[in-house]
Amino acid sequence: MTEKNVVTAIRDALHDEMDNDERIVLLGEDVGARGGVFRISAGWMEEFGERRVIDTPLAESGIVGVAIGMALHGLLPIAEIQFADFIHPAFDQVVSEAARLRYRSNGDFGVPMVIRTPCGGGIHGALYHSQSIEAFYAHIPGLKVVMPSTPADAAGLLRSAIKDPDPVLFLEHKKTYRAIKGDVPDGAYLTPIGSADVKREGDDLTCVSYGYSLHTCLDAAARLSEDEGTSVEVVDVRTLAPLDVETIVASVRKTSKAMVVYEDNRTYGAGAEIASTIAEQALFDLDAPIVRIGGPDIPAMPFAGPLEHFFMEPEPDQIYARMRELART
Amino acid sequence: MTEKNVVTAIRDALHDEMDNDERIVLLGEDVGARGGVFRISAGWMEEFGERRVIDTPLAESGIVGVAIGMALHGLLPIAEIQFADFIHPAFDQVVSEAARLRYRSNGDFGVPMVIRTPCGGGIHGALYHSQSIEAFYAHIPGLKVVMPSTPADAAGLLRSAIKDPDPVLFLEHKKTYRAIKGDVPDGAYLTPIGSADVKREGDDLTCVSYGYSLHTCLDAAARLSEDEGTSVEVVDVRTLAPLDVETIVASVRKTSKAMVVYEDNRTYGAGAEIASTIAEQALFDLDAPIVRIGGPDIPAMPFAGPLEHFFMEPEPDQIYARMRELART
Amino acid sequence: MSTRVAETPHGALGLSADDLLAMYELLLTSRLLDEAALRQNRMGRAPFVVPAAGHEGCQIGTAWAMRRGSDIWLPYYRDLGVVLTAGMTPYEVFLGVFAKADDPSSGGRQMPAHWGSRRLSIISGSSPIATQVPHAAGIAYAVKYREEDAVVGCWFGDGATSEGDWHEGLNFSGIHRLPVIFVCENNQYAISVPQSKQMAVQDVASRAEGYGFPGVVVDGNDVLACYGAMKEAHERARAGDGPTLIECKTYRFLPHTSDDDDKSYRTREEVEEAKGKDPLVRFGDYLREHDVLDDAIHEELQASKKREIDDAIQAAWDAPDPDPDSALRHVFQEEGS
Amino acid sequence: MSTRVAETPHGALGLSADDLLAMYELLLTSRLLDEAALRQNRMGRAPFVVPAAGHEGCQIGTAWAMRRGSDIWLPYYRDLGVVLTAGMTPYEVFLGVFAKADDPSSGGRQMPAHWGSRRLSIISGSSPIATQVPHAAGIAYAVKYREEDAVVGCWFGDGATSEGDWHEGLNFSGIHRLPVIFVCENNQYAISVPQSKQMAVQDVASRAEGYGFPGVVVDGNDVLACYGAMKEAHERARAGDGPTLIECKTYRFLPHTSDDDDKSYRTREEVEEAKGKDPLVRFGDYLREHDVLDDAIHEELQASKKREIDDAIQAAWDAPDPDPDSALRHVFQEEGS
Ligand SMILES: Cc1ncc(C[n+]2csc(CCOP(=O)(O)OP(=O)(O)O)c2C)c(N)n1
Ligand SMILES: Cc1ncc(C[n+]2csc(CCOP(=O)(O)OP(=O)(O)O)c2C)c(N)n1
Ligand SMILES: [Mg+2]
Ligand SMILES: [Mg+2]
Repeated sequence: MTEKNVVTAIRDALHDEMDNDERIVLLGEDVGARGGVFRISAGWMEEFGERRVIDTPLAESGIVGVAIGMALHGLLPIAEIQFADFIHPAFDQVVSEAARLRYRSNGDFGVPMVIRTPCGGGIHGALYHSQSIEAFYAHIPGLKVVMPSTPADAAGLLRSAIKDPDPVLFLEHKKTYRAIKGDVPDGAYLTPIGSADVKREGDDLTCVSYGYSLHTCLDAAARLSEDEGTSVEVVDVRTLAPLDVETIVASVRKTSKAMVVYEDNRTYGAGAEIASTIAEQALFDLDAPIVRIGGPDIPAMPFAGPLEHFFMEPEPDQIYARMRELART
Repeated sequence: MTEKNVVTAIRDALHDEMDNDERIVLLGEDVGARGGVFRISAGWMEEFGERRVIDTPLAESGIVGVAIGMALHGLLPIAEIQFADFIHPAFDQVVSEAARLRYRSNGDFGVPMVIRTPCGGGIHGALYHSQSIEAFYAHIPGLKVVMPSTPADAAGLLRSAIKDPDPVLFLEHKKTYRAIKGDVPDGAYLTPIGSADVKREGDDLTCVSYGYSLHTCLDAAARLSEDEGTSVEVVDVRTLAPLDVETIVASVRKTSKAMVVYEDNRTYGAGAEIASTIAEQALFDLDAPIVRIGGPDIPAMPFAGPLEHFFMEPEPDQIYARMRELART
Repeated sequence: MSTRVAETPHGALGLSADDLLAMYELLLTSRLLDEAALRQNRMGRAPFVVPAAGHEGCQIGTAWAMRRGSDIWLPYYRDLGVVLTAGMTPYEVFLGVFAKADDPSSGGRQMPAHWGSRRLSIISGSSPIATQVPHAAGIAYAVKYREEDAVVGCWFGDGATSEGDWHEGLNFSGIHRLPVIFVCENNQYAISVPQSKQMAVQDVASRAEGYGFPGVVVDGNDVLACYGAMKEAHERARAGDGPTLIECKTYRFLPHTSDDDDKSYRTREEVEEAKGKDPLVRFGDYLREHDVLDDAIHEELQASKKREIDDAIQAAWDAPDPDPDSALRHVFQEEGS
Repeated sequence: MSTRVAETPHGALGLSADDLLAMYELLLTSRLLDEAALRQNRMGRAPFVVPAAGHEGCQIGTAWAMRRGSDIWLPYYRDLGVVLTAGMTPYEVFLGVFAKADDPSSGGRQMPAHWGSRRLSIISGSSPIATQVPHAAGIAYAVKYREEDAVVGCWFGDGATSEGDWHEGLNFSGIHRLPVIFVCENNQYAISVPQSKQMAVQDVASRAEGYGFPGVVVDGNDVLACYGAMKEAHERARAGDGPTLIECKTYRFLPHTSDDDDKSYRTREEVEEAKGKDPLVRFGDYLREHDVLDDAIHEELQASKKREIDDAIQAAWDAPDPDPDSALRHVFQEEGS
């Protein structure tokens, strides 16, 4: 066990994997000399050589498209998109190519690749360095979408993503990078893709979340149990696609109350799938309507402090408040 | 009143609008000499001139990006994407530009444009001429997403889309083009964006759908009332974004049973938002769990007849069967 | 002045009479397959076919310089001649036309002419235009990384050159001097859009300079010219000198696909004039001039090919359809595979 | 031989002494604003700033050929000098730096340096690189469609040229011979990625030929050369002769943004050498040679500009922040607006 923050956990896991497998190459904008804008690959161009740590031209569709080609010919590319907001030009390469190659070739051509990208807001990133993109990508059959919220999960899920025979979109919430610390087991353990995790046990209500919001929920849950002895179970989705329905539904069946919390724009966000799955499978177990909290339906987060704060928290301490309210109904 | 099929209704409305407003230009692949692959603009290059009916290079991001520029400088561009499956290269121009320009400029720059594109399957289009794309686009704040299912709605909504001061994605289900006929009022009437429509009144259960699926639902509802006197209310969503929550919830409150039907891949599809909205707002009105029917989570529709049919109808007459089942619970 | 036997054009390219015959056989097979597939479509047995007629010269001319086994092929949908040269059989082609379970490209999942074959190193292609261009660059990068003696061939039409992916793929290939050859089959139309509305230049090849590698223009109806250009590009690639962009001026004799009607955008005169330059006829004449072909050989070849194709059609037609719920398979790698 | 007074370089370009002084004032203002913004960042009053230092020569040199009022501007984030030339004031710039409600670009919604202004016909720009290139083409199409006497200026860095949108935008502009000028401020890096890893060519301008219009390379530190190239391109555009791609060789003196540290990817020697070619100094020297500037004028100008900037900072700092729930506004056009 070693205490690390999320970005260090990711860096260490990535470094070990590159050390152990010559087939792995890293490609993206500024991943070389600059070591990435978050310094994850600092020094690696010297360590692993320019052929394994590739500074690409400024062209996201090309980055993903080239990575697909590499994956088709024996390499294990890890494509870094500098900010999730800039993955959109590569949407076609992800939807039409990476996610469809195995299917369209009837199983003949697999694309073992990982796309890593920092997402999420609350770091003064404004409209184009704050976006949540999981809802777009979780809806693509053939693509796995992972979003860890703790250092241990980040390392374990990243290793699983690299070993996965199919394309995996690996989402890293920027605000967890340094803010979230935790014990990380030593050794090359794997955290399975497709399994949610109960981060806090409880009986009075189930709160389902992921990414940075999960920590806001955990914090609210802790305060609520101190303040009023309410016991909230907090489920970390961890993998958006494929979604671990069993774990989520089992928790709701136990607590009979559900809330779903996510940072992304509320409407048609990932929380809609989670909430409606609960409604379909656990309707008669519910003692109260499902509470769904998502971000306002405005284009990502404005830059000015007051505006950004409004996005993250339209009402003061809203998650705590809604949790408390739901527990009481 | 004139009876028309969907494609004719669209062509006539589009033609009249172009006739009445010099600012409207049509741009896309093969819209000129070829008149579009569905012949909607056949002869228009001669009629309106090459400057208004523009055959573009094969470049969707460019088509949308150029249209944005036109809209920023006094024109009303209607960009045609030949098939919805090919809009993905333009995803960034839609998400980051068309849908964000007004917001990011604090209201200074609006983008009045329409993107028309034929979507949906069941026409032997295989993996890349059959996709449903509404779930990706309905999740973009700043973009309106419309999907008519009848000739009258198609004409009325298209006119509203053209007059809308903001970008509108206008989705045309290919299978409705010729298969669906109906009376179309004469004159330049407008069908409001953002309002759903009860296409069939009923008391026993509410079936919410859109696009071609709506007709499968209407057909099933008709047979069910004949066979067993069950009265199903069928709501046509018509506009995915902004979603008309009032009409949908009101119907469910009345019937106490809800099913949501859509052709797109089920998981994280548009039906998830509709179902979870019902669960949040009408939970205690529900006598049965919400039934959600979507397409299988495979990359669009395979080409071979048996495979395509499996996608559209995994079980024989499944919508009728599930409707009947829900009515009986 | 030294006295040496005047070398023939094909001799100068290192092609033997047998090579020429084998190439001719491929052109003929492609043309006959094309006609047969269209007949199947007219008979209502094939909902969708993509004609290649007119492109055979540049397809087979360029493809002939590739090596089966070691090289990697990224054709586009019109490349019947390329995949035949790569080793696909008429039977396999018709398994695709009829969307049968054993279709090597996709098991009937994709439209016909969306080529793919693990066995032949033909990378599965999709409908979206130009997406294979960055793939070709990535594969070529992997070839170089693994120090393999392989060359990547990537074919596309003039329309593809307008896509951002085309630009990004060529640029990356130039930067890393990758062993890849880009072949543009310029038939002057993207469906109905004429070249003049696709680009403001005469030659797509003129763009290569901006990516730091050579661009070559060849007459797509001249099989040997296409082969020569590809051969040189292939040598450059193997020598580590990087990519080449080869533009073949060609023409599509038939509509874009069986769904298209080209009368609205091409005059019959234009089409007829192009047919007058038929690469199959021209190559046949060349072979006759050099006593490699005569009517007897041609007739026999044609007859045997027709038989082979008729048998292929029958066998493919009788082959099993995909099992409906196999539609759920291969979204992800399956356990134990 | 006719006897005529030798014409000065600026005279030959039709620039008067007053013009030169006005241009110099802009270069100086840009440089001083840059330094002031960076100080605000160091003081913790501005979370994010984008330096322009080093680019002033090509930004103001090219922008000076544009006409306020009639022409349309699509700058990118580094273009402080361009927007100053377009008419943005230091006060407006700092309203953006401090993300205030009255920031003309976005009301504090975007990061600083994401320029926009209806009043000045500066089209709102975003962070995603090169997306404005097709917009410029579309605006130019509308200009031509509406038969207006306007020219569209579109600025971007070397990094932008790798994006598909750049290719698609230039291609469309060439096909329709649109009144648009593309200016590449080639500072040889996309953040840390050197030109050699962005493209296999020396000159971005070499790509213009592939789009059917001229590409010009100029020394970005030579204000008059930049102006001259832009002036000619502007005349071509107005004459209906279509687009021009102008590549200005320049250099960024400071890190990419206040968040960047350039030591890992640029040697100090390289940076110092570039600073030795400072366009501001060079232009100042030129003015002195032609008796347009002397120390007295310079000192006075500098002093007054500093005062103006200090006042602007103070006023902008005191201006109101955006109202929190205004965050919900302008997603769509509002009723009655
Ligand atoms: C991204 C994308 N946009 C549009 C289409 C529709 N489409 C199919 S083929 C074609 C024209 C291609 O022309 P070209 O590249 O010249 O090849 P050719 O058919 O002439 O051989 C178009 C527009 C597509 N398949 N993919
Ligand atoms: C689509 C996209 N990808 C990545 C980024 C991150 N990014 C911001 S600026 C930049 C480099 C731009 O370099 P260049 O175009 O040369 O302009 P310069 O900063 O050198 O003036 C990058 C990669 C972005 N903003 N947009
Ligand atoms: Mg073509
Ligand atoms: Mg640069």
